[in-house]
Amino acid sequence: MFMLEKAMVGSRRYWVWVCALLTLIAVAFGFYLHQLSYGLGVTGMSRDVSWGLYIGQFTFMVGVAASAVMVVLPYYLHNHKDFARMTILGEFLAVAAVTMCMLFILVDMGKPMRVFNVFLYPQFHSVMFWDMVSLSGYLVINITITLVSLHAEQQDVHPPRWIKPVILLSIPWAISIHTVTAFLYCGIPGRTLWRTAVLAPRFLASAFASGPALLILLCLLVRELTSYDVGKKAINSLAVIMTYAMVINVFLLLMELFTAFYSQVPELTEHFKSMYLGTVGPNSLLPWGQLSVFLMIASLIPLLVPTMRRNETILAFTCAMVFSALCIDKGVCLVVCGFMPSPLGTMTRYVPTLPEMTITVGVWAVGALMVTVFYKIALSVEIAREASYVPAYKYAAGEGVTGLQAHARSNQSV
Amino acid sequence: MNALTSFILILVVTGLAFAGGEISSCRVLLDVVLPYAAMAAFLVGLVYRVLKWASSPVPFNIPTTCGQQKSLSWIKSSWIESAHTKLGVAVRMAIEILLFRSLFRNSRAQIRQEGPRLLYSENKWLWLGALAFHWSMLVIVLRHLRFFVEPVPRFILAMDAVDGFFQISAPQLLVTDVVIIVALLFLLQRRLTDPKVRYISLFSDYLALFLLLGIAISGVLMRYFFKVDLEAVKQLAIGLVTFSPIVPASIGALFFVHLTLVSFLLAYLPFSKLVHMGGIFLSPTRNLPNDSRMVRHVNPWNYPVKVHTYQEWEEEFHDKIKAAGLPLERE
Amino acid sequence: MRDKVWIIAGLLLFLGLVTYPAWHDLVAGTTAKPPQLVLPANQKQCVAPLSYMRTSHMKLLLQWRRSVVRDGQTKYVAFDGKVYNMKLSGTCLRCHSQQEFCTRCHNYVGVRTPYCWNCHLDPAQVKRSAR
Amino acid sequence: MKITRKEFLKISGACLVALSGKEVLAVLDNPAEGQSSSSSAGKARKQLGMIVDTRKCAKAEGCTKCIQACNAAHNIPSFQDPDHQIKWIWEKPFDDIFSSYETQYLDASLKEEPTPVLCNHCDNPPCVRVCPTGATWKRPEDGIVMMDWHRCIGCRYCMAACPYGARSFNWVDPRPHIERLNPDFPTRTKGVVEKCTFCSERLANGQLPACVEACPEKALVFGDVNDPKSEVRQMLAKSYALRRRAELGTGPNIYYLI
Repeated sequence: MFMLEKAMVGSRRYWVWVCALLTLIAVAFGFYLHQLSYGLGVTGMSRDVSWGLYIGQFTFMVGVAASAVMVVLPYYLHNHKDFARMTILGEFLAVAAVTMCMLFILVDMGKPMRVFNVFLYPQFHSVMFWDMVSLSGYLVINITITLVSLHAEQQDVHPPRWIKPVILLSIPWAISIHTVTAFLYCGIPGRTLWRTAVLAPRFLASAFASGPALLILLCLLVRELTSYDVGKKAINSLAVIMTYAMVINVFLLLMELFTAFYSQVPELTEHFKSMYLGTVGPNSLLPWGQLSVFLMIASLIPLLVPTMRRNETILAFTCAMVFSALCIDKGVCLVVCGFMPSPLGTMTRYVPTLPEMTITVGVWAVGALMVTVFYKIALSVEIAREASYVPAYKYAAGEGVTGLQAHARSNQSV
Repeated sequence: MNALTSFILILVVTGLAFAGGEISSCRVLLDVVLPYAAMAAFLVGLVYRVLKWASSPVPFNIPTTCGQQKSLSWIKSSWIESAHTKLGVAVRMAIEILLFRSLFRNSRAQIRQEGPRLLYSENKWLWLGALAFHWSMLVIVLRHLRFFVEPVPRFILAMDAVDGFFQISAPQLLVTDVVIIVALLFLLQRRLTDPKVRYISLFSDYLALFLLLGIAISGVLMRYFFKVDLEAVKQLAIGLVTFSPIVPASIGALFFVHLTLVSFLLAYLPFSKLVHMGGIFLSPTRNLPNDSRMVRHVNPWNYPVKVHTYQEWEEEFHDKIKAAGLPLERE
Repeated sequence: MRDKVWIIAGLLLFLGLVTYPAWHDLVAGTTAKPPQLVLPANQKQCVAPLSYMRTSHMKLLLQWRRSVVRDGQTKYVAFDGKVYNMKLSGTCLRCHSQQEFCTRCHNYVGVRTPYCWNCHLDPAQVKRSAR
Repeated sequence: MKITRKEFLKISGACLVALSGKEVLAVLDNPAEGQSSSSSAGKARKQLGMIVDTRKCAKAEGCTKCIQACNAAHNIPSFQDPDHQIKWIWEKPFDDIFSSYETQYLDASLKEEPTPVLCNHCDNPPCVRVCPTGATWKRPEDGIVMMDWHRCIGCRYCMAACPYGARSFNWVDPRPHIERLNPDFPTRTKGVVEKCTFCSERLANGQLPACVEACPEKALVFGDVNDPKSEVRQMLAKSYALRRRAELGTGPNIYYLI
């Protein structure tokens, strides 16, 4: 069922990478044990800024997870064949991203040993409860889809019929996870930065930009490292999707800024002032807020000029810009600056500490390891399958390779 | 049918233990005689089995190989999967015993209607279930040391802290308790629902599963629901291991069920398939190095063969060969 | 018999591990005597019968916790009709010493000290440390 | 008319969905009520509240007796690091807590006047709405917003949701930072959120909250705001009172007389 053995063979490069990730994870786990014994006081969070990097990164990763829908939907609903070779990569990315989300929540909890209380004493009026439900549901759905379709592909049979409705279900479900995550914030009365109806749309728009950006980067990397190519057309289509999403995201941000600054209601403006202008209070995150806005605007140029977007080198840089802009914006600033100023008007400094950052990197390393292992398995299957379709005349000429050899070869190269 | 009879057998044993616990004259039997007898059967039986295996001759070098054998220097051999050194064998055994390497390789054949085609696919569920069960079992057995040893060793408490990480109810829920029951139920349903596995399942296969399930369930019930007096349990346990047994006044009926089933398991183990616990170490297919190209493996019951080697032959006819002008290996 | 040394050594190791409790208790001189718990001097009867408290005190504590914290009930009518305040520190620890009673027995049977004591205080200990 | 089994199942399923939808809506409308279905009395039931008479409070300059009494009663640790501080009742400049009511011409001494703040025990508390485990809930019998430190998972969603900053989180183990331990009240453990509970433990014994009892100026008045005959209601009927951020619809129950 899991085809784990395919992840157990690989080149030296593969193992060096895996061991490096495992080392990172081990170091981060050490810091986590420290956090567990000492308390969340090891982080830079405080009474006033009670959510920080962990919850920010959680929010951002929910977006990355939800963005799988941007390849699944065109492929399954509109029969967009270009995405045929990319869909499985997108789905696996979603599985890794959701796992990271759950880990970020877990490391942020003051009492992780009571995590099951959420299900033992379910509170249906709490958005957090529904967020847990939708995230775990999304995880189960995506694991099922990826395993079943990969299994069918490996055996060269049609996937079972029941998987189709599950795939269709995954589309609204993906939207729901990020909507519910936005509801976590926008349903809170006292935090004006978050209490806006466009938060969920903005979350989705930024998700559909950042997720595809990461997926494009991964596809380019996969092509560099292996013989698997998702195809230029797929990358171009995805880049177009990313462009639309990014434009909408910037548009929605401008809507927020207009509403705040034209109405000049202090409650609305002060968060933005502290985030982007620095005219309200000393904000340690000011340069980061400015950087993310700069990257967002700057990335629009290569995105909107088709010739630049089609150039893969420029596209790779653009994707990196989009991804990091949104990772800073959603993954740090939007969450942390919601607490600045606090309801009592205090500006509390927030600077993530070394343990906090190491644990965050550790969760990222878990995600990277999952992506590595998943892609290894998926690509081993895909490459072996493709290699086994060698035209008969090539067999005769001895040029072809059997599936088994191709498999072995692909294991070497992946 | 096999499943049903073995289930009934376990039920009968459970019922007897339950009833016996109620009768005070039976308590000595259940608390003292039975555990001693079972332990004796376990130890003697296991030693007997191992010595019997050990004294069986191994006529052939028959390791299972799952990788490239060591041959020419420029062919990369896999030193664990097809171990040719003692170290390789040790590592291979360790992976087999700790991680169930051969079950990891488990596959499933099925006929798909399209075609129809015969398909082989890997199937890790059995591996996962077995791993979950055995590791939980190990942790649970070690955990029971807290009843037999005073003062309780540190590592037991540390293990307990990890196992009971989640703060659910009191006493805190232990993850292994859940895992072992889920794993056993999975292993049982596999035998019952897969027609192929069901066909080859014997009375003893079900008996082992029901026995282990009975032990696990009675233990879980005692820990979380029908409490027993732990102090009395510990007194009984220490009394047993220090050979000064005492019969506590009352512990709770469920305890007798648990103890009787455990005694049953101990006594039954050396004479059942469960003895693979010792057998795994003595399987020639696992513990022999794949070195047939380097070392001569002699069948122990071969009669002594008089060997006349080439060197001896050359020495014998040295002069004649030289005289005939033929080349010699040794001048 | 091939590998005689290994097999015998393995067997002895196994036997040693299985009989470890016996060796340990022999060396440590352990007997089946339970720990001497310090019983309250001023009280004869606990809030529930002894046999119930021995096996199920955790159930009672959970029930008390629920009543006091969730339902706002603070009085407990015991089996003998006496009324108690449902308080861990104020009622239980008035008679029992946490160290000499709770912890000692928990240590004996190897049951981890529950997280009650992360928050709830033993008045006797507080008094001692204040001095 | 004949109903097939399928149709029957459909209809009954739809009814079930509709019913549960109604339930959900009811819960969304007022989570505090949805949680404790036993209390259906609604507005008429008891709601404890407090009046802070800032004029009386201002008389005793530099007085922090209410805070000290609370801290001593509830084992509140004192941290040097303001980031880790635990506060149940504390002081803030008047200007900070009523910024939207101030006129800029108010005398600076009045603007800076330290004013006690604490949990508002809202009618419609956002912290209760967001809590995923029910570790904080609104007590139906007296309207106190309670905390169950045994159930809190430390997600700190309530801290984000509270518009009054009334909630504190135990970033580290508080016990070493408590000056004098009070064995009658539990300390908290690291990783849980805490806040004022209107001294529910004292109310159970028929006592007033510690802060109210400790105030030398009798500036804090405690009582049932749903009872027209209560002292608090008598006072509120006579003078103009402010509530913190009442525009958010939380229904705070701490009233400030100015």
